[in-house]
Amino acid sequence: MTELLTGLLQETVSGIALGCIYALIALGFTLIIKATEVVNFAQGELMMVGAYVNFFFVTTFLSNQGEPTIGIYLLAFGSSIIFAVAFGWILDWVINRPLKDEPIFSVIMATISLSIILRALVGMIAGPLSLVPYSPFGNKILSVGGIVISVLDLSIIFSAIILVILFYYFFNQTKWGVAMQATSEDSVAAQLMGIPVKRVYGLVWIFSAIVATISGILLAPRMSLLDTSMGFLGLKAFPAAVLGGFGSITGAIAGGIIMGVIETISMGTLSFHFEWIKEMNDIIVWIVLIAVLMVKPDGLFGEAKVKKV
Amino acid sequence: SSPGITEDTILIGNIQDLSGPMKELGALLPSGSNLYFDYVNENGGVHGRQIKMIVEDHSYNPQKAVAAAKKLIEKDQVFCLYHVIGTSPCEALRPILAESGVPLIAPATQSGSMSDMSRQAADLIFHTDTGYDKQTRILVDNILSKNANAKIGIIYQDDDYGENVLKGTAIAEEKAGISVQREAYQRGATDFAGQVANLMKGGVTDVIIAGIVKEPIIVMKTAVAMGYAPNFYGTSPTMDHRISLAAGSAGEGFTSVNFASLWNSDAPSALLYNELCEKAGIPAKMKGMYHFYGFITAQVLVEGLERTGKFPTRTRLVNALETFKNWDGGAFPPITYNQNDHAGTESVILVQVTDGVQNVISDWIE
Amino acid sequence: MVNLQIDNLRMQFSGVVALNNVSLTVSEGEIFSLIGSNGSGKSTLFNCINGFNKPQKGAIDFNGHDLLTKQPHQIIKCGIARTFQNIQNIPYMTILDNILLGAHHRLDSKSTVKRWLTRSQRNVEEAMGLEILDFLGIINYEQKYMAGQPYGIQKLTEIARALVGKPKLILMDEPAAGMNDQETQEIAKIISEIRDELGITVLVVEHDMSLVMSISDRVCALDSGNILAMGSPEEVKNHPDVIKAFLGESGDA
Amino acid sequence: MLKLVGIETYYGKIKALHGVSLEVKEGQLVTILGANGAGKSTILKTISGLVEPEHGTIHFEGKRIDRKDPEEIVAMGIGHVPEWRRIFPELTVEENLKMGGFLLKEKELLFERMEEAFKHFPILEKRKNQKAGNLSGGEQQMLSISRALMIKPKLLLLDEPSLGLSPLLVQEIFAIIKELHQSGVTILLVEQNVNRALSIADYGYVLTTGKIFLSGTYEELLDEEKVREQYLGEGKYIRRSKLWSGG
Amino acid sequence: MKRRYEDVSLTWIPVLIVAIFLLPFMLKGMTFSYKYYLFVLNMAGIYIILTVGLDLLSGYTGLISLGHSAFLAIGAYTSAILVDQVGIPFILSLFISPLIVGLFGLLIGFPALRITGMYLGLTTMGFGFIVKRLIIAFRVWTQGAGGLEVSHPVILGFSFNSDWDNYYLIFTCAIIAVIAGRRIGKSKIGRALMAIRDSEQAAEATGVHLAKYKMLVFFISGLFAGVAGVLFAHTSHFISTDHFDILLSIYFIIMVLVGGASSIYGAVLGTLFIVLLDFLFVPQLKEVIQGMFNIESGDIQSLLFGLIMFLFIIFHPTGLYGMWLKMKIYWKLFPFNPKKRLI
Ligand SMILES: Nc1ncnc2c1ncn2[C@@H]1O[C@H](COP(=O)(O)OP(=O)(O)OP(=O)(O)O)[C@@H](O)[C@H]1O
Ligand SMILES: Nc1ncnc2c1ncn2[C@@H]1O[C@H](COP(=O)(O)OP(=O)(O)OP(=O)(O)O)[C@@H](O)[C@H]1O
Ligand SMILES: [Mg+2]
Ligand SMILES: [Mg+2]
Repeated sequence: MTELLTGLLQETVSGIALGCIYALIALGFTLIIKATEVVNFAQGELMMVGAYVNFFFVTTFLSNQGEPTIGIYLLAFGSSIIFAVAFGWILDWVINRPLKDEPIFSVIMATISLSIILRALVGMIAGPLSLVPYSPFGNKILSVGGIVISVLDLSIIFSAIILVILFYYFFNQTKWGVAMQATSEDSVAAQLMGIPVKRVYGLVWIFSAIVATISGILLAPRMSLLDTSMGFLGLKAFPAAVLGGFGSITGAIAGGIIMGVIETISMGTLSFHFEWIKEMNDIIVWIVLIAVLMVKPDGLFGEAKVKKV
Repeated sequence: SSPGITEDTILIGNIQDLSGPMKELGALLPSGSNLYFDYVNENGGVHGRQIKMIVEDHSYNPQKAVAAAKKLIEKDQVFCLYHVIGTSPCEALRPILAESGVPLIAPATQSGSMSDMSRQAADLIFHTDTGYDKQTRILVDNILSKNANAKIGIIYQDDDYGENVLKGTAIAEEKAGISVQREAYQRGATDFAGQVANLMKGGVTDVIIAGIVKEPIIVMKTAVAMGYAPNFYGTSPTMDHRISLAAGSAGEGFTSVNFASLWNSDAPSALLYNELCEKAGIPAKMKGMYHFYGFITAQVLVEGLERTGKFPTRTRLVNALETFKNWDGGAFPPITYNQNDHAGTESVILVQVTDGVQNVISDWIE
Repeated sequence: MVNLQIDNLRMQFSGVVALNNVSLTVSEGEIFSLIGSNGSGKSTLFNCINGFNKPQKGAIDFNGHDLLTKQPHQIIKCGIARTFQNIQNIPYMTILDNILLGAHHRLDSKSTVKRWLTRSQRNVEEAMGLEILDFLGIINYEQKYMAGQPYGIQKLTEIARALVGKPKLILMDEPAAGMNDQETQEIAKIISEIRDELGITVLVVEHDMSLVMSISDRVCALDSGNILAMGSPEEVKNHPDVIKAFLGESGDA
Repeated sequence: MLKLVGIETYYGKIKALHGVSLEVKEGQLVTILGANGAGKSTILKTISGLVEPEHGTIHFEGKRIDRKDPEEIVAMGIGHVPEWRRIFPELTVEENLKMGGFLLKEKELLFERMEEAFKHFPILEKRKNQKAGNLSGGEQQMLSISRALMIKPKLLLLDEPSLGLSPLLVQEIFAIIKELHQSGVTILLVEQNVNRALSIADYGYVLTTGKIFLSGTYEELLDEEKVREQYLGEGKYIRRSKLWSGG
Repeated sequence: MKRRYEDVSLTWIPVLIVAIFLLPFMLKGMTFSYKYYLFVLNMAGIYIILTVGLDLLSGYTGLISLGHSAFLAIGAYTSAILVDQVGIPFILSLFISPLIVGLFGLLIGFPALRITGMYLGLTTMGFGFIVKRLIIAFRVWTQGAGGLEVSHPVILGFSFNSDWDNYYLIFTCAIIAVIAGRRIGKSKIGRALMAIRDSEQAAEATGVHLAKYKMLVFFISGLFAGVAGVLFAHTSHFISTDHFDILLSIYFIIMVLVGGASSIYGAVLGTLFIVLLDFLFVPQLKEVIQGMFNIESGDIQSLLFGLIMFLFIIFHPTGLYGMWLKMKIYWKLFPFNPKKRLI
């Protein structure tokens, strides 16, 4: 019995770590949705770009000194963030601005093609071979009462929580946060309030690129080998973002963690005791998602749109 | 003469995954093949004809593979297809092969179904590698021979690859009267905490990982993190030496099956390979088992073309390949083809990682 | 002869009581106006009749149909059509198609299948819409897309869409909002004609007192969900409470 | 203060304004009249930069503004109450008002102005924490006006502010407009309630299909038979098909 | 009374149909590798049948489906099993299998009664994954992940063996599908669907039974996808779960939108555009570019594809059909934000 419990506990902890990865990606989706109602299909690719850029900086700063030091990691991290800012800004220019007055769907399609372009471009620049990413945490492990967690996972959980708190505060407590929401609802009226709509759009794309880069940097070592297919993780984080409620910051982390825990437990204890679950452990999250949406069509934390006739 | 054959060239078609999940192999395999073709071409070609290979992309989508094959056959008029990667893309080509009579040499998949002679177009497909089912069977036998009380577990990719592996597992189970613990994962999975925990719970001492490159690394790292230390084994796609590089200390002792000699061994092909790599300036990071795999299958194809003679036709190529009898190319174990058997090699060697280096630890096992 | 009967209706939105014990009857062939200050619950009453809101208490009966048990799409079949305060048009359909949407419940599946196979049915359908367009005097707009049309045209299209369903009762929510005096007179005329020529009972919500006074048979004034006054236009207009809560001291009408 | 010269505005290929010139002097209350679809709203939208004129110039306080972004124009002190309310439905009433005061630097000022708005429209205070989208039509209109007044603009563009309001509130709105006008705000008003509008306006323009057709003070316009006929409700009944026979 | 709907299209439709049927002969005359082109056209034809149905669902009704490759899969597997294992004639399967797919459409239409927008998109995407898993689970009939061989279509004793034969079979079905799609779109049903997209309230108030019509359009969309699936299975002779990837679903939606949503011709144009771009134009361009710059990279093809699509969207956000009709306004609000008025 205790064995079952510790097993479940261990899986929950691993699930939370996995869930925080989904949460980070979902947070990226959420930011853009909140201000523009656009679902960014290239979110996973932004993350992949972040991971590659960070790898590039680490190797550049390293220049044959063997194992990188903390200083090098920090330097590379900082440079990657600066890159993310520039990258987000460029994306706003190439995607969002030309399509500002076009239907949301054009923008969504543009993000789909962007994802194709980014995967190809990174592949061409970095070459087809996968890379062995660096990690400042190595394979270090923490163990508390028989429950183990890697330091890397801990850092992921930690960053997810910090980022969620930051953005939650930003969106609910600051003028700019509310302005972003207003912009997504009616950009024309927002302009009439003096809200600099273009800057708002630019800002969310930059935020989203930063979040993506941070998650890419943290995630790459966990993926063991870095290649462009990392971008497809974006699709895996979709159900998490939707479960929490598109456009809800708390929803992003809640959805992510729920999905992560369900995934690990269903692949672990559940399938250990029920053989047939093995056959379908990848669809359990989808079944849960559909079931939840049937009851709460706007996700756990999403709110139904008001419409008065 | 036959399509794809001119005065001075033989045109062959290759369909790889250049933009999908396996695009790394899409870069390595053709490069390895071209290394050998260039060598042959420099030395006068095959009966005076230069070999030219066109590579198309299918991004691991069977439908695209069919389109690519149609293009190669109808538009580019290739003589034969060679080294198409992936089980379902290869399977999807059967109708076209049957319709057009174009042979497919050395499909780059170790699925046992490729050499099933009852299937459509089987007479046109010449498989080289030992199938997954056999590999798994051999692995299980080997584990049991070392430790009769071993509790075996297997982590498999839940698709056609895994299905092939499970086929072998079932046979081995029946033979040895044991039961193997099965853990599935989905293509593209990046987290194996659940599966590893289950293996641990099941008291498994020997784990076979039927993954590709990333999965064994993550599984072994996860196991280390959970304080779980069984013996790890892998099927042939895990024979790449970068697994041990990326897994670091977690990958120590990892044993994989190989259907050909190691690329850095002193097998004749390997020696030639390293020499040619040197000459062509192939970067060190490309060299490895996958690159070498492209090289040695090219040897099989060239031998077949040689035997086809001065006036090649597709039928003649098929007939020529069926004359292979214990042919030793220098890396593969001896290959025999005849009308009822297009399976190619049937045996494997085991390779173990010690101190981060792959070492052969067995003879050819049938 | 009672057509619509509303009894003790109460509608509450988490804290806000939008309708509080509202009872009224609209008789067949009447033009009945609802007036009231902003937020007094007029549109909510429409939504209750129409089935969009389900009141907590009360009853609505229309020609023997208990409307509260029915869904909006069934209510139109009982003969109640409506227009909206916030225009609800289909922007990328032509005006004619927008109007034919209102004929939805008049076209059965047999006629739809017939339309797929033959041409004549199409003319039959279009004739329905054109007739109404002609009635409202906007026939030359039929092939225009709804998007970008002037506000007045959009409002008329809504009315046309409600009329083409051949209802017995039509609910109009602020038909003259955003119209100038000339256009308002025009709307007043249209409303009278709807009753006189098409024989449809009209229940209308309006803030423009000149319109209300000139066409209504009876008027009901609402204030924060309660009925303030009901009766002939003159009576309501001179009711002290109505003047205080709605018209203002100057009695602008 | 505001000067439009030869403005031509298009929606795609549709020409909505055919060379409009008008002027609003500091402290004036100017009104624009015209039938449905004449282009009144388009003039306001062109001024506040929501649509760009193809030809012509707009000067505000001597500076040219016809190529600027709306947010810059707002920051220069032009407030715009758009046609058809356009409140932010998912935000609460309070948040809507805060957005109206987006350009205000001090927090105190924001709350002060908010109090002022609640004084004018007490119902808004009651609905403070409700989503604006759930408000009744008239309540939304009140919110829309209060929102634009948050920054106390120098020039206020009002597009049918009395739309959907009860007579009592229409009086209130006109009282507010008058009050603002007296306190020195320049106002450009578009209204369907022509009599009312003209009675408080210093000057009026009459627009027909994108062109200025007449202009003058209330008295001057009153003398024009056509205006009386068309807009002051004194005309004979016009056949419907003619009235709405536009495009 | 003057003829309403000056339907110019009617005059050239017969000409177009004749042209479609003559095209193979032209191709054969022009190039000796016509079979490859026919193969690509066949694929486009199959996809057209599907996207017409998808357009009714996503374009007209605004119900986003990211699971249409699953419908295609169900159609394909059902027909393969019915014909090859149960033994019913192909022609019968061409009618029965779509009905079964339609029933699955109803199944997924059920959540759509409550779920909308991108939430629905994700629900249907999940449906796609579930279907894939079920196909593998029913390995007794489907042979699991290994894939299934399928017989040639046989109608009244005539066996469709080549791309040439298939072309006529597929395009006959495609033409019927397009005509049916247009008829549906221009009738009472089409109006009701568009009303549901733009204003559910207006729809309900005019008597549209929302639940019924949402279910109906899922059913209809399933029928179209089912026909496409049957043709897909029997003309490619081999199907596996790898064929019906989630990316394919995304491509289908792109096809509809690139063409211009809520126009059947738009769906046709969009499908042709994407398929031809992907299979003919981009590979050609790649060869040219590789010849010019000597780039050796497998990614160049997807890069070109992505870039062309991207530029197209930036410069023609209203889609091909909009471009064709120069009707920019047609599409402006669609579909997520009917609130968002023009300025
Ligand atoms: N869905 C809702 N949630 C919360 N409150 C609501 C909702 N709908 C209406 N209300 C409130 O109910 C009251 C009545 O609204 P209603 O729309 O019926 O007013 P109205 O009489 O039509 O006013 P107007 O003339 O301004 O349109 C308003 O105060 C409004 O804020
Ligand atoms: N977004 C738009 N797209 C296309 N045409 C438009 C658009 N907005 C307005 N129009 C057209 O421009 C012309 C002028 O419209 P505008 O809204 O300025 O009229 P208005 O005088 O304000 O009318 P109303 O009294 O109805 O408010 C009209 O013919 C209208 O159809
Ligand atoms: Mg109302
Ligand atoms: Mg206007």
